[in-house]
Amino acid sequence: MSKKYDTPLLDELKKGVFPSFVVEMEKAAARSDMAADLLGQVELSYKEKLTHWKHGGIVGVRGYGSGVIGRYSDIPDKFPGVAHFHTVRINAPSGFYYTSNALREIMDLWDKYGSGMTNMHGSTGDMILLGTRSENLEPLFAEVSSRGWDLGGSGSAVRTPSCCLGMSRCEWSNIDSQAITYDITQHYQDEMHRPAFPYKFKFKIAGCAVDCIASIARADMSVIGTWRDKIRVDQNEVKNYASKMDIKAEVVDLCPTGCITYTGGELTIDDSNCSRCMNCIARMTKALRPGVEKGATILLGSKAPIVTGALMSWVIVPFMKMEPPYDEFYELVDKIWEWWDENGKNRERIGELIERLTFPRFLKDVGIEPHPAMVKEPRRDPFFFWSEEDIKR
Amino acid sequence: MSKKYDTPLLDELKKGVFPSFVVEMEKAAARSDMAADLLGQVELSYKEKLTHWKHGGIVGVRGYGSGVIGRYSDIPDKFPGVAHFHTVRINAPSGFYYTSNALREIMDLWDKYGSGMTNMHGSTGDMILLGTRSENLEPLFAEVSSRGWDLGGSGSAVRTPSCCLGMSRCEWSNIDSQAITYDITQHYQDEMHRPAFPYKFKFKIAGCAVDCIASIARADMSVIGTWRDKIRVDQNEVKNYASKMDIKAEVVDLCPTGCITYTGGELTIDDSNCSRCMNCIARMTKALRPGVEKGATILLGSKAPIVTGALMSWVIVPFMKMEPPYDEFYELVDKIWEWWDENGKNRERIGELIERLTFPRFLKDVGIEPHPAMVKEPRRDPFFFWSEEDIKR
Amino acid sequence: MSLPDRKTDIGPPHYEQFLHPVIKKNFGKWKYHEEINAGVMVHVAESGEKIYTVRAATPRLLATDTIREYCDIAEKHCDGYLRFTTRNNVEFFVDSESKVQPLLDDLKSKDYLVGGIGARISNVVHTQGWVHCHSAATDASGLVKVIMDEFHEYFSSKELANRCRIAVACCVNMCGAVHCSDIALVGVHKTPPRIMHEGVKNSCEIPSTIASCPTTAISPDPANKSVKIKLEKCMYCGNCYSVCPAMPIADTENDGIAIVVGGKVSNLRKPPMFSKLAVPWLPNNPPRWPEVVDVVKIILKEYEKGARKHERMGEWIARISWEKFFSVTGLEFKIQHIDDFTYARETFRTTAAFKWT
Amino acid sequence: MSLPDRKTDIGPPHYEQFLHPVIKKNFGKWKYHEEINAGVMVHVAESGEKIYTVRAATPRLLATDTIREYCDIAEKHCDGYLRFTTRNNVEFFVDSESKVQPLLDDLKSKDYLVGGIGARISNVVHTQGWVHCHSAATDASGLVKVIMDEFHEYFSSKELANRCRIAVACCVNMCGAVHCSDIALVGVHKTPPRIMHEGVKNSCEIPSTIASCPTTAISPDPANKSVKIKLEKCMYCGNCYSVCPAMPIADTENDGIAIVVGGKVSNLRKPPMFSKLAVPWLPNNPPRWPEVVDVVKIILKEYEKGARKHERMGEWIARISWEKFFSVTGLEFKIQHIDDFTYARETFRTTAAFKWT
Ligand code: SRM
Ligand code: SRM
Ligand code: SRM
Ligand code: SRM
Ligand code: SF4
Ligand code: SF4
Ligand code: SF4
Ligand code: SF4
Ligand code: SF4
Ligand code: SF4
Ligand code: SF4
Ligand code: SF4
Repeated sequence: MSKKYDTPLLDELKKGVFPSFVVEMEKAAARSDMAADLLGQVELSYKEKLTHWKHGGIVGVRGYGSGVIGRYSDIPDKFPGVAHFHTVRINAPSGFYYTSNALREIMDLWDKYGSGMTNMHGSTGDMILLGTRSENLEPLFAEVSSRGWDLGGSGSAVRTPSCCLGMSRCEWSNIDSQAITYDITQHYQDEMHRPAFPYKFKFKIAGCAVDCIASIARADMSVIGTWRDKIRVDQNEVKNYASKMDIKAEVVDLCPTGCITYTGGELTIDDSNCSRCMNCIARMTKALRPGVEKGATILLGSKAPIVTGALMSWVIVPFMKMEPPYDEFYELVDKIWEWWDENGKNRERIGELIERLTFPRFLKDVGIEPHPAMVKEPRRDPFFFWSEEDIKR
Repeated sequence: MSKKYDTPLLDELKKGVFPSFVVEMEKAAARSDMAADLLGQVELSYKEKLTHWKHGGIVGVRGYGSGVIGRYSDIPDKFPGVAHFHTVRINAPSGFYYTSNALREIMDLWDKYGSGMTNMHGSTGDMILLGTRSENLEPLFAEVSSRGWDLGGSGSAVRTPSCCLGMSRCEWSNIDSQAITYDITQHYQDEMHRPAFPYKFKFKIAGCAVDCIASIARADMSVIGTWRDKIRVDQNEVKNYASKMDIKAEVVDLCPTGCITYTGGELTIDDSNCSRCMNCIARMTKALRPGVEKGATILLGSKAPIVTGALMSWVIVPFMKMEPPYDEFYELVDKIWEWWDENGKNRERIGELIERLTFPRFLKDVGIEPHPAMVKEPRRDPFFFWSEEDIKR
Repeated sequence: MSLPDRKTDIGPPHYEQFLHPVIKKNFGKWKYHEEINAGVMVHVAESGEKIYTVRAATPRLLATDTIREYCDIAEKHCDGYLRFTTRNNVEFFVDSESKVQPLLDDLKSKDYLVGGIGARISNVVHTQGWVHCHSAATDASGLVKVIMDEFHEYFSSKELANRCRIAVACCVNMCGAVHCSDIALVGVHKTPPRIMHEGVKNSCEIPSTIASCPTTAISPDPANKSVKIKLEKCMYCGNCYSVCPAMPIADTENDGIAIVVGGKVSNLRKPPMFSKLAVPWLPNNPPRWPEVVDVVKIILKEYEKGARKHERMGEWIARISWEKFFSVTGLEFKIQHIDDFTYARETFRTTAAFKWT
Repeated sequence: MSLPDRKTDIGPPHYEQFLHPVIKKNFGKWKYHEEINAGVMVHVAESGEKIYTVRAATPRLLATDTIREYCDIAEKHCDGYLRFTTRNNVEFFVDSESKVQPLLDDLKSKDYLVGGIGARISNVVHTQGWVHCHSAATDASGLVKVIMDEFHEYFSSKELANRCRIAVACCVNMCGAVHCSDIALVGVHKTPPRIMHEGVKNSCEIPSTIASCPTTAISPDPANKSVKIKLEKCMYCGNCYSVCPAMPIADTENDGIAIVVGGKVSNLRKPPMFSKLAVPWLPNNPPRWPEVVDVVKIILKEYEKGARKHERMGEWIARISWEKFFSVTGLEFKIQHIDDFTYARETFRTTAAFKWT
């Protein structure tokens, strides 16, 4: 198929070593008029330095309030192929593993019902099918769901939980991040597909404090694997490393708590002072391994900067065993949501709400005991509140 | 004179090694009924665990709006000696140096007109004469002022500036903190004695970053001596220290910028990376001395926690020569006050005002160029303002 | 053509069915890994079994045909197994060393950019931009492309002191971990929204529009049954536009790119850090944004030159100080660098100890 | 008895007239100093001249007779020169080593506590308390006395890792550098002010009383021509009482002492630090506040045991972590330790890296 539009500006982005998204759009355009018009409209945006999308209306599939992002061109007359250009969020499998068969199946359906463009993956972790018309949503959904796939979250709902690859291919994972993610996703299908919250709620699960899923920066609830006991040290392997690296410079001196000593070829860790930052383990993965009493730290609240500034998640439960059926975990989540539901304003994320009503109030209301791991440092100004039971009458 | 009241609780505080304030009160009580009644009332406070002072009214000396803190007992019938118990703030000489003659003169006057109790000194740096009656204020003032002394500040005014002893007895002082303090005090006599500000304004001047006057914590404007060039190193003295101390542990390893090297008995400082924190100099005062291009860093804003939390002063001018007649300094202060006067609410300190209207706005209005030394780190959330001249129309 | 029966609330397929047999067998029993080169690593299980991972860059915005091509490769070399990483690379698995080179050769013959493992620049986490979002102040995919064209060697071979995570967000909604990235580009507006009174009247809920503004710049305009904006209060966040589409904020000349640096999310050595502002605004200059590329180049070069082994961007800056960051990069320190937002106070320099620059 | 003519706005006497001749001559030309012992140091000028300083504790609250006694000593040993330090100690100067011992002997014979120089506990910066302030939640002088009775050896002989600066403020107005001290005691209230409607009506300005409340807990009470307080919003700061004396807040059973630790103002090594809450409340138990003394003892002992040379309290805690501070001291971590004030967010633990306790 010959090119529908001249795209001199985008053509500049076919040059260079890195794989080109323009080539991708052209590939899709060769099959799909929607993709062809996408190319045309994006070229115009490049020329005018302006987006040409309209804020989406409410579109979706029957019985679901989420999973589809409505999108319309603001110049549909010029580019009728993108008059509707909704995205469909398909819940990706935990850890983003696929077989070619599974992928092909989805791709075939997408060529049938959509633009042939995808994002592998969206920032939240969905498989994003980019661009289709309202009338195609139902048939597409019937086809994918009948084959075992479902939509992800959007709107004021639980968003598609995601995780690092965890135990599947990483020697450091303290929790089965994939199993947990799968379980949470199944457990909260209703909360995911039928928005009923003040705002979005994201879960991200990392197997260890390396946090390869960036959970601490972009999940309302971050679950990060850790251990309670001692780093396991294999002194023979320490000796092997000694010939390859400068253990003092790369391990001992970079330990943030200064709890490692290395003398006479032996490496000793004062585990009572270790903060489990993972640096030493990452440097000497053959010699050092996380302990065996495993679980997770639960952190709450991160989000992007709108409205009062970016938040990172902070510790609310220092240690929780994360084993099926995860009762303790779900109980906690449910209590938090109940509180959010009661107190949250529209479009107020949990982190913002806690900030507004204060962290101590959150802890009291939700019934969590204060713990020094929750703060970097205690408060400075001595303006604290007391309850009736603290007062002598 | 026998004891006017039984003071069993206070008597407990005559025991112990540290000099006792109760003994002091008794000494004064031996001469003064006011002091005797003070003892009685304080004993009652110890018993009841309650203060017995009333919020002071407006008392003072003619033509001055400050320098005296009014204070009245709330049980004057019981303790008539402290029915009035105002304090008089005498502006202490810079550096708190005295001769015995000068002190005796004041003490004699105080025995004549007051309770015989003092504070040497108040936290702001005044000599505090503790406890007199309204009718004694004028004569006392006539006597002290005729002898060359004056009152300090109080209320919404410039408060008595104070300083470390600086060049008088410290080898590290980069500025003549006493001369500067004296000059500021003289320059702003009117602003000190006739409150006309939104709230109090304090100056504290330290000769170096050791800050022996705690200026960074408790002065609206903190002036801290520093240098622009290189630390002077005497390698011979370095050698002498080598035999007495562990130079690596106490100097090299404690340098916060890691800019010191010590090899072959030579100590080298990469001054371009030195932050002038003073640690190395304090450790090896015979070998290391501040540079010779001296001046001060000006910081603004510190105060106690009421109302929005404690503030420490922060950098507004990284380097200013501090030499008489201090024109640049006074110009800056005047511009800041003008801005404070225009914008400040009642009882709003300069630091709080800047926080409320923002630091960038302060810099623009007052005409100070932004400089990276003003911040620990740049802002994080990309929500910044632009002016008309930054916009393409 | 009848449709199959739809199912609801079944969730995603279980991941286990997609795991390579060696991965499945050694699940949770990995012992260590070794980085063989920028594009290949091996994980060794307690059982002694090994899985070799070969990683290649993707532009994330993928045509179905490209994904089919990945499938072809996976079928040819990896029994059909593959995965994507959290930074949008594609990974192929083989279970013996001998299978690695043929796979690499195949990828090379198809011009794949293999790499991204270890202390390098990996793929750029990014967002929709002009390709799909109404809120975009710039394009994301284009910026990713020009940045990675420039730095591809740091993906496929050259090493840095540590990982350097780059991210792009097309507006301050920041749909990515932009706020905690080593280097991030953010599309920003510089002018307040324009109010289309007709549209506001007809299609926006006025109270929620007013409430959406973090700086309380918006107030009712009863005459027009619309709203008005107090211009000097507006920080161009676009939050009102997300709530009320009749307040478009995009501006062809004044929209641009801010660069923030020094963030991280990992807990190694130093706790996670927010990115901080390096450059408040550079012009939106598609298709190849030369001004942006130049600045990123300067920052990266200084990091490369100055950072000690294992230091992330933010750790390097923390060590040398922000004032030195500005002096070594030659970037101008402007009034916009000084915080005036929620937590401004905590960024003021409350010490007399800083470096001369 | 006629009074002399008053003068105004003359400022303090010029300090120069009070300087010891050796100090005056070598002003700005000091070369180095040496600490001879806890109470004696010598400063050596470039000229080779020396000034010996002998320091002794004062209770700050001084009777004129005591000051005359200092004058006697100064006249006998120091040509009449003396000074006070920024922490309320008194200093005597002699210009040769031979004059030091007689001075010390004299001080000793009068039971002076000589010391406070170097890495020790110096005098306690403090405030008025029940001796003079209407706002006091506790007494300051009494607390200073009992603390220093307990730790006098750290003033006169024993060394610590570094200076340990103790401060006392009798209310949250904090008339001292309490908010940046190694250890500080602060008098705090635990109950809201009581409103004396008659008094409010007659002697307070209602708008400024309402405006004085940082938490907007106060609102008008038109019925009483007075104000009312929303109890759950009041943080007992006493700010309203400073503006309106008819709202007394002092409470004999519930007022008490909070202990904050880890602050400093010097810039050496680490930048200045705020003190942080160690204990939110201990009972006000005059005359000797045993509960307070005990806790300070525990904190100081752990600091003494744990700190490395030159580490201030805050540096020691930063190194071992706050969670370890609570575990080594055995102090209870309570809900009050968690910040809910202006900058609360910045104190939350945004990392998974912390120590088990
Ligand atoms: C598709 C995706 C970007 C991408 O290219 O990958 C995306 C796209 C949009 N995001 Fe996002 N967000 C996406 C991940 C994120 C993330 C990252 C994450 O989830 O890990 C964030 C930051 C973390 C967070 O949640 O704060 C993020 C923070 C936002 C925000 C700011 C929310 C806030 O509370 O600060 C908005 C604004 C809003 O909610 O109105 C937003 C709004 C949007 C909207 C729906 C714009 C809108 O207001 O209508 C975008 C639709 C674009 C489009 O045309 O499809 N998006 N958004 C990501 C979702 C794909 C997926 O499901 O996998
Ligand atoms: C006497 C003195 C305490 C002492 O025992 O030394 C003192 C005593 C009072 N201070 Fe203070 N302040 C004294 C130094 C300070 C300091 C320290 C300093 O100046 O270095 C501070 C902390 C730094 C600061 O300025 O923030 C301080 C912060 C306050 C505050 C809180 C102000 C704020 O903005 O946060 C108040 C409350 C007020 O202004 O209403 C206050 C109010 C008071 C009042 C006037 C109480 C009142 O509201 O009437 C006290 C009178 C007590 C009395 O009965 O004499 N005093 N006050 C100090 C002054 C003596 C002198 O002139 O040398
Ligand atoms: C495959 C992936 C997880 C996944 O589920 O997809 C992954 C996999 C591994 N990471 Fe990661 N990380 C992955 C995203 C991340 C992220 C998240 C992100 O970039 O958004 C981070 C946090 C980055 C940050 O802090 O901003 C991350 C920070 C690390 C670090 C810590 C680096 C540091 O010192 O700060 C290590 C440890 C190391 O190797 O030094 C690490 C180490 C590893 C190891 C060696 C873990 C292991 O033992 O297997 C894995 C292979 C190394 C590699 O890729 O170089 N991985 N890694 C992700 C690959 C993304 C990519 O395509 O490049
Ligand atoms: C006399 C005095 C100044 C004055 O104008 O009165 C003074 C004098 C000296 N100080 Fe100071 N400092 C004095 C209050 C301070 C203060 C302010 C305060 O405590 O409120 C501080 C800041 C404390 C803080 O950070 O909280 C202070 C922190 C220091 C330090 C830094 C300690 C540290 O490592 O943090 C040094 C340097 C050193 O010797 O290590 C120092 C060093 C010195 C030297 C050695 C300076 C010199 O070369 O002469 C002086 C004698 C040593 C001594 O007293 O041990 N001086 N010194 C003050 C004596 C107060 C007292 O009676 O104890
Ligand atoms: S977060 Fe930890 S467990 Fe998960 S992939 Fe990264 S290093 Fe492995
Ligand atoms: S995990 Fe981190 S804190 Fe613990 S020993 Fe290793 S480097 Fe040190
Ligand atoms: S602040 Fe500096 S100059 Fe002043 S006395 Fe202290 S050490 Fe000396
Ligand atoms: S003054 Fe401080 S920063 Fe400078 S060299 Fe000395 S120890 Fe290092
Ligand atoms: S960052 Fe902004 S413009 Fe980009 S996808 Fe997210 S909401 Fe849309
Ligand atoms: S762009 Fe942001 S700050 Fe400006 S009016 Fe809209 S919501 Fe308010
Ligand atoms: S701290 Fe409070 S009670 Fe003590 S003197 Fe200052 S204002 Fe008065
Ligand atoms: S004590 Fe403080 S918080 Fe309570 S009502 Fe008074 S001013 Fe408000």
